[in-house]
Amino acid sequence: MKKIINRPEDYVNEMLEGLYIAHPDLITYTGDDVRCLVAVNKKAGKVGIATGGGSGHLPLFLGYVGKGMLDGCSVGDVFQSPSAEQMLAVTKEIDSGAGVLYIYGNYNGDIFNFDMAAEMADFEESIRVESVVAGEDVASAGPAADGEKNTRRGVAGIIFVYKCAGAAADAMMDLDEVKRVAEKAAANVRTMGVALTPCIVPRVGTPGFTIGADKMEIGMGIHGETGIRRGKLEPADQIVDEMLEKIVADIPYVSGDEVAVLVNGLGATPLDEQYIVTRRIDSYLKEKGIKVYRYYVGEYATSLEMAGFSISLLKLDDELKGLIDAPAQTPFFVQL
Amino acid sequence: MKKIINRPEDYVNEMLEGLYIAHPDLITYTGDDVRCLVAVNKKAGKVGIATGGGSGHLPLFLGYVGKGMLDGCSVGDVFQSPSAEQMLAVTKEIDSGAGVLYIYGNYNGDIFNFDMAAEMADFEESIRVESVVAGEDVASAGPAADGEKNTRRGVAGIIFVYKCAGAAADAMMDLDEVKRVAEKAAANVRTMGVALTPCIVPRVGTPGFTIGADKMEIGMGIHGETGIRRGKLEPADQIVDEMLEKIVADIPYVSGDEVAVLVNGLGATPLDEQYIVTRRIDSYLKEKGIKVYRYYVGEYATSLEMAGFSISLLKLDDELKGLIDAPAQTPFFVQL
Amino acid sequence: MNNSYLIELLKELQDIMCENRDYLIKLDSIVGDGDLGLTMSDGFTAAYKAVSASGETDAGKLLYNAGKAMSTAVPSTMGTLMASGLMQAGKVLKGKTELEKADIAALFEAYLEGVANRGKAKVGDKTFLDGLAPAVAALKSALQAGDELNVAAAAAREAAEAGFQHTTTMIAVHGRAATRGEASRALQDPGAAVAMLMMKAFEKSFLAK
Amino acid sequence: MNNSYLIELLKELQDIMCENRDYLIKLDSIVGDGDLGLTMSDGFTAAYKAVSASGETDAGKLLYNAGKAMSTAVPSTMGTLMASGLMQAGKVLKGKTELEKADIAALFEAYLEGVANRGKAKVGDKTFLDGLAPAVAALKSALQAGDELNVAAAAAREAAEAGFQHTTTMIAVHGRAATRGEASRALQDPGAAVAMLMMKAFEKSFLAK
Ligand SMILES: Nc1ncnc2c1ncn2[C@@H]1O[C@H](COP(=O)(O)OP(=O)(O)O)[C@@H](O)[C@H]1O
Ligand SMILES: Nc1ncnc2c1ncn2[C@@H]1O[C@H](COP(=O)(O)OP(=O)(O)O)[C@@H](O)[C@H]1O
Ligand SMILES: [Mg+2]
Ligand SMILES: [Mg+2]
Ligand SMILES: [Mg+2]
Ligand SMILES: [Mg+2]
Repeated sequence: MKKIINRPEDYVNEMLEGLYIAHPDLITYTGDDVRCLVAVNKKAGKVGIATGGGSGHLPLFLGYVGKGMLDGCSVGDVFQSPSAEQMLAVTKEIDSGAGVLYIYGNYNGDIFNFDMAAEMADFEESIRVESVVAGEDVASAGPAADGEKNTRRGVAGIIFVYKCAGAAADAMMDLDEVKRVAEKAAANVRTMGVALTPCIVPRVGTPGFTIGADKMEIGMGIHGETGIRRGKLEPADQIVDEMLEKIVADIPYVSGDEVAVLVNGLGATPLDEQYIVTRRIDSYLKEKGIKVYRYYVGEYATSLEMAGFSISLLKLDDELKGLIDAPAQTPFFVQL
Repeated sequence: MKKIINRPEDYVNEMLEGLYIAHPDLITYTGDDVRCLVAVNKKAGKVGIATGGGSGHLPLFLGYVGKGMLDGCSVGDVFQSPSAEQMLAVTKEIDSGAGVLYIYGNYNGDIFNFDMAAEMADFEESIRVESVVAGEDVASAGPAADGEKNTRRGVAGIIFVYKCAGAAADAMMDLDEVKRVAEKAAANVRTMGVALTPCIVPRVGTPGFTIGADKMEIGMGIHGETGIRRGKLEPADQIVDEMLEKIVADIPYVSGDEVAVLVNGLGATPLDEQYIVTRRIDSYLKEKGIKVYRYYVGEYATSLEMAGFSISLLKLDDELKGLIDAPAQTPFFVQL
Repeated sequence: MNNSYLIELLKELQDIMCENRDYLIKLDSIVGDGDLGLTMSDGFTAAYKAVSASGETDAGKLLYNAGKAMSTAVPSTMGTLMASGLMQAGKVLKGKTELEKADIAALFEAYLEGVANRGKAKVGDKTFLDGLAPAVAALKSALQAGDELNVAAAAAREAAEAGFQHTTTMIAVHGRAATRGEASRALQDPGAAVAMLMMKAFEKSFLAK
Repeated sequence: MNNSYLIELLKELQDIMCENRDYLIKLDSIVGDGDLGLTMSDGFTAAYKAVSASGETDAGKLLYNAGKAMSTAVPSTMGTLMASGLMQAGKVLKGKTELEKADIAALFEAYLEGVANRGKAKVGDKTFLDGLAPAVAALKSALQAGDELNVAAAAAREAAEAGFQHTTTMIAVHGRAATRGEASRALQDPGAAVAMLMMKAFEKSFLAK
């Protein structure tokens, strides 16, 4: 396990301590639990937005707490949910009377704990909480049938939900409106990933899976969940085409649509490669008549030191465009 | 060679094409050569600042072209200098009559070509060009004796030189002043790195060196240049202490000093680990009475998919503080 | 019976989960990520610790607090579900300081309800519910038939065991096991094993007396 | 002599670098990154191509343009140094359309100067200069002694060969080889080998006539 760490047990808390040291102007924590992260900046009367999830995905989840995006985040161990108690502590700290929206990924542990936290917030603190669950990995399951629960995993596309909801809250929309916007963004985003190498959870010490030296796995999840096919590594353009074919057909995105595109590195994939991917995405979408309104390229939701990337598309209307364009400032996301 | 690329020969140009697609509001190229990158935004009468160097270090070098930092950058093949002709093209494009400052790293190929470009700019175009060469890797050589040439390699610390000089030029200082500021920053910065794994130049196809599964190399350069010692991987705190001991003793940085700190990931090292490193840097410097004015943590100067990190310290005075704090907006560096 | 019985029951739960730590790890390693032995032993230990010396006399509050302690200690899938069960049981028994036979049935019924509400799984989905639901049914009908608690508990344990074994006929639709689809059928569900262990502990809570 | 001789000379340089591509790769692989064979063959090919059909009659402009083409094609250490040599020779011969014996000496002297100015190395630093400097000295003294160009060129080639062999007594202080310190001494310098090949090509440029 080649990692620059001290004791694996201290991994998460030491990372958090470093984070507070580096960004004292933007983030702090509530109570005496470094895992309950909240924004320094508070806007009276604004809807609070909280997220949370396991560590090991930086900048996700906590990296988007700041101005114009999220107000708080509870952090679990690597790939483990934080507790309802921690979520509740964050909720209490960020509520300023306008209620709190939870936005998080579609994982059992997170759902159970956020639901419990929402009940506690209501029951113990009389804080109104609403929830939006992001699940947009087209590789993880088919689309939900009418009235059925969405069983898709939430991955990098959640950034778009944060951005839109964060901008809506910053514009002082009320909780119902912020929730509506978050739901719209969540309904309009689709993601798919590909992994080239595994990652190692520090306390486990060995890779979660193995993959041949010349192999890739299309559709793998950000905790190493099985994808849709494992095969020989192909040229970048071919990989992008296969991924986009699945993504574009899903909503579907059609000629005339405008989209925001997120190219997300999983941890060990150089920016160069992400831009090579961007180049192909652009010509693929051009061919389909889909217009790209804005690109985001870089590491937004990682899996420790996994090599690979994901592509997310967000279908835009005028409202979402305005929200995507709004300024934001967090430790990992600055937009003027 | 597990890379998401097409033909290795197309690696650099396809990466650049992706870059222009993603950041059309900030960067473009001059002539018909995508390797001659210039800022979209032009400020009449401002000193132009150009850099350049081999590819494979993103965000270095080209990622800092935009507002408040650099105006142009010529890009070579992976780990290879761009040509004097390309540097000249950039120089011509960014000169607005106030002259041009070259800031680049201390490598033979770059020096020879920038010198040649400066001569051509003077000879063929009557553009006044000055140069500042960054060489701050304390592991690469001893300090230059009086009157001797500095033989240290330039690494991640060059970002601080860009930032200070960029802010000075943006404040409409003249070429001599901008050069003075750049020289001051270059004289006040020191860096040291550690590498855990090698990287693969796409056209070569095999790692530049090998390193045991439980080994690290302290002081390795960003092209895999030999460091000062190879040994068993140690806990993060111990590695940081060894590196800081060398860095702090070098200028030296002393109690009462104020510094800016750059923690730089080399490509495959997760942000979590970089923050664990940040945490230790903070307590180490506190113990020495050195005050940290600002932290920068993330990937600023990489070596493709190499695992490892570097630490850079910039000693500040009031002038440098003001320049470090100035706003900037480039594809990879946004500061409000 | 009063809260000293509930504390005794929580101690039996703690002990059985600790004794079966490796067994649960083994089961969960086959279908999931192998953490179940850790989360159940840590979780029930935290629950017991939180209330064993609290002096709390309200049965509802005691169970609710035990659940909160568990949820804080082990916010994993099963950790949160077990916490939800305890907390729901706490809500239902709130205000009671003396417990009748019917209260014990109500406790497990509420526990089942708490888990079901939280997890939104159905019986037959190959989860914890497939161990606990038949046990609660057996417990209730035994008590309705006039059996003593120790006899009813034995019946509940038997039903839980049968329910656990029966999970090898089901396809998993929740959690990590669900990604295996049809291939999950032949495998025993680790969560249902926890239900079986709970009922064993319940049975033992009377033997110990 | 006029520019057709210079074009002939550039062709010989191109040919010898292409023929010795693998030899230079091998030498550079031992002390450096192994690219020297590629950059010298590509670089001198680009230089020759740029001017061979240009019809340029000014000797200075021809050499300057050849140098610029080389610098654009191969902006590596030796590529840029060789380009600087050609460009400096171009500056010195600017305006000439007819070349005397002394002009040829001036050409190589300027080439040496161009490389030395660019690279700021000294003779003895184990570089290209340690091959070319003795060759230029030998060329000049042979011509001063009244020798014909072909005889003087042979003397220059011999001196370059000796200079190249002599690099195994020196410690590298520039470029990648310098990181080896004392360990670099026993190794032949690849850049000095290029100087030796240049002088071989120079000698051949008269044999061919
Ligand atoms: N929605 C659900 N309702 C009830 N039980 C569930 C549900 N989802 C999963 N489980 C149970 O949880 C068990 C796995 O628990 P645990 O190891 O904590 O999960 P993980 O480690 O995958 O988060 C399964 O064997 C199953 O019995
Ligand atoms: N400053 C210098 N002046 C003259 N020659 C130099 C200088 N530095 C290096 N060289 C020559 O360059 C040769 C290596 O050239 P090249 O392979 O292009 O370098 P690299 O690939 O390391 O950039 C060395 O063998 C040496 O002769
Ligand atoms: Mg598990
Ligand atoms: Mg688990
Ligand atoms: Mg070389
Ligand atoms: Mg080279």
